[in-house]
Amino acid sequence: MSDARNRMVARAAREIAPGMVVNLGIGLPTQVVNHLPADFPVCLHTENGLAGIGPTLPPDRADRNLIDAGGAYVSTVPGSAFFDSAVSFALVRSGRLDLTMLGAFEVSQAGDLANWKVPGKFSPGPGGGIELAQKARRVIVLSTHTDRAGNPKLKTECSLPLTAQGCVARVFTDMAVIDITPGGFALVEHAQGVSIAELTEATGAPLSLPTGDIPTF
Amino acid sequence: MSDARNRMVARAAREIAPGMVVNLGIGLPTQVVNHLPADFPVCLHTENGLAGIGPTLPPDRADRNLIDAGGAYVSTVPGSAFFDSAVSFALVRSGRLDLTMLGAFEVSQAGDLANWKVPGKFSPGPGGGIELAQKARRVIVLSTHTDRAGNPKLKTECSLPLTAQGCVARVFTDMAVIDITPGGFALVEHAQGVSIAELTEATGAPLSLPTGDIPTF
Amino acid sequence: MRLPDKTTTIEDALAGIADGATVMIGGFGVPGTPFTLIHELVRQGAQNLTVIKNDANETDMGVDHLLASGQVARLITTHIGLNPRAMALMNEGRLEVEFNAQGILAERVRAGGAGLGGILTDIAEDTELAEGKQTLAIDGKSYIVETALRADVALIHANRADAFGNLDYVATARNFNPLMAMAASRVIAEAEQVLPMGGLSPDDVHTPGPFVDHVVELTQISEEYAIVRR
Amino acid sequence: MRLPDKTTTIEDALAGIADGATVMIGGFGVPGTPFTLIHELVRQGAQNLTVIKNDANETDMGVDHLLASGQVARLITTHIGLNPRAMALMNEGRLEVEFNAQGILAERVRAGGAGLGGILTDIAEDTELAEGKQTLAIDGKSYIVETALRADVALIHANRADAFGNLDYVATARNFNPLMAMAASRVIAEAEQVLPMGGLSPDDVHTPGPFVDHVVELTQISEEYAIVRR
Repeated sequence: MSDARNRMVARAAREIAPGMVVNLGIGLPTQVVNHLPADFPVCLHTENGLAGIGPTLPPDRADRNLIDAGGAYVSTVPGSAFFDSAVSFALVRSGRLDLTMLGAFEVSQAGDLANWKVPGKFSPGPGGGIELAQKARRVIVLSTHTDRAGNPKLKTECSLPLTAQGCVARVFTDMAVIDITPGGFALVEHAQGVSIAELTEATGAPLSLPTGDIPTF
Repeated sequence: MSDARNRMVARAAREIAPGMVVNLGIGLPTQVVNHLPADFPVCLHTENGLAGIGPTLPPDRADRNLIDAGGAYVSTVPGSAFFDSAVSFALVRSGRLDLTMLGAFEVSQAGDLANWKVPGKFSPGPGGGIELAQKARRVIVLSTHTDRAGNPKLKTECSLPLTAQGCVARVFTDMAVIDITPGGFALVEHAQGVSIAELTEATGAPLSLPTGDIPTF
Repeated sequence: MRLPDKTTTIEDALAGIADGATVMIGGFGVPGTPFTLIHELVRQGAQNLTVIKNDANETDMGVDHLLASGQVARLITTHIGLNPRAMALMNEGRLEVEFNAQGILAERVRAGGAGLGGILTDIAEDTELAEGKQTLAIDGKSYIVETALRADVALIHANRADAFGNLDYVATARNFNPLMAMAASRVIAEAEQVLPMGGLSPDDVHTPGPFVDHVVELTQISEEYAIVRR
Repeated sequence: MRLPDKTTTIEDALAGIADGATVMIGGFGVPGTPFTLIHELVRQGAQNLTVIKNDANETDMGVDHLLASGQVARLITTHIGLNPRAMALMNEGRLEVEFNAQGILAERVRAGGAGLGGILTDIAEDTELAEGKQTLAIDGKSYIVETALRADVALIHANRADAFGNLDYVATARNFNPLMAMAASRVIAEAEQVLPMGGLSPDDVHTPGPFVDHVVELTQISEEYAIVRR
């Protein structure tokens, strides 16, 4: 992982407050947990039926029946509980999930999220993403700032099919931390070595800047 | 219990086929189980969350946490399972309950059942009776033939608020076994010592008679 | 990572329940009724409550104390036949009683706990319980719309708990408890035994900890929990 | 009273599944997928199936065998991203795929198992998944009507079973299994271990026996059930 991405993930870990129930999506979000202190009081949820995820295990120590929703072999902690898929999403939809961190294809300035379908190209299906995006009390996106072709992922409007409307509160990228506000994208922090001009150029919608010094990560 | 009622209950026990899942309501229906052989293969269900009811226990041997829906202290058998109230009625509504035997205030010739409310006099609430009556694959009523005042409980139409419409297949009383048919009440058997004239007199709707000899119980 | 500790005192667990609150209470008859939490709700005295419970217990037991103290304005239930006070208050117009088919009450509570708006059912379609309810057709068949129920507070009786709020129930004391434990903004569980974190097998937890806000250990099992000798 | 014995051979358990049947299959990825029952369904050869399963497994595993044999006309699912064959068949128009939000698929199956007509939800309300679905307002808020799903057959993978069909599941192999085990006319469970009647604690049964029709003991745990080394 690049240094900027690593700092972004470490910065994102500070979003997790003690006592929260948190669901971390596949990819970058999963890495966030590595930046929490070992005894940090948090309950990690995975939608395939576990509250209280423990460390990821290598194949030779894994349990064939114990995976997270991304298919990684995980473990339990003291106080973990298993449950079925209906209970797992009951927890999400009824407001017991304090925070989710998700990947994104696109995020709009209104906080719309698209992350499940590229029509005609890639349609794996939504999995549990719609409910996580729509019902977690706080939704944070972790993503590269641009796609592989260099096009902005932060846009005035999503062009891809939506996962959920107006759900995203904050975006962490390798270039910046950006809030979704009633006025659109608002810069909170920028990555070391990334200029405001570069950032504005790489963002597909207006980006409002804070007054005064802008912190870096 | 009167001799006729006892014979009725014994006769009703023959409705239970091997392998059935059965719910027996409070009162006379609960007695039916006493007339099955000790090793009869049947699963008794109670709506407060148990499949596989074992014998009733006296207070000095009872478990304070183990009752049936009527509040009697019961026990388990090998293979019993406990579950919550949602699962309990999922079982009933999805067609897994082969048979229920219920009490009645009134039964109409169309098979309508009233057994939960006497307006202005007694309104305990329906409990689980509506779902049992509406969704068990076969609904049998066990009741006295007439009420305490001697009025017929089997009527052309129910006058009391319904539990469920057209649900009753067969009625066992202290005077007769009567089927609900498209043509109304049809006599199947009559109690020893009860004449057809007495039976017709005590029944509040036309009663069709079988051809040939009428069996007694 | 470790899981947070939710054990507290019964006074703190129930503190601040407002007048007019909706309170779900587990139990079917004696088994699963949180008698100790109910006594504390009486002591703290919140008024004008809507209570959601399968039944009204019996004289001098459980919900009957809340009826006697006049704290209950409305009762959403399935059967109150064993509580003469409940039936009398209802007949006198001093207690509003809403009857539900028992499994439909269970599903409405579960729907609230599952973040749904409601369920569609044909149960009670030909009865007075269906009167005034919305209906909707699917493939030509008509269903009644039964709306989800949620509460401000749920009072739960568990057999065992761990400090994170994982719960199990025993025998027929389960009944409505795991459903109500999903369906309230504040879920308070009394447990006959509180175990260290990890004391319950993760496969045998009946209510997962994330649903539970407060865990109170019972210091004694009072007479109300005992065998009823009628 | 004793409880009836439902143990049988795998051949008899699946015999007579008709062409055009709807088949629910438990599992989320490898855990909980009834690989052995799926092989028997391939062997017996019922065609034109509608399969309801969370995912399509991976190449040469589980549902992929049914896709390879051309037995599946329609797949109701949430995510098929790990199965290239499923995505290719869908893109070629040879496999009809209906995507659901994962928890909504769970609720639709559960609703079928609970004898409900459907559920009301706001999930996916702003997405293409909501297109063409009925809506209904409760207290001014709009909900989507998600219809209940039932199947002719459910194929279930359990950890342990007793002869009556009480089942338990282990770890994340639970997932959709207990829901689908309620929602089919014929429920067939493969179990890693079949215990004598009473071998499971009544408090720790995950699927009560009355929902289950046939119990098949696995004589071996094949490679498909093992750790996936990518």
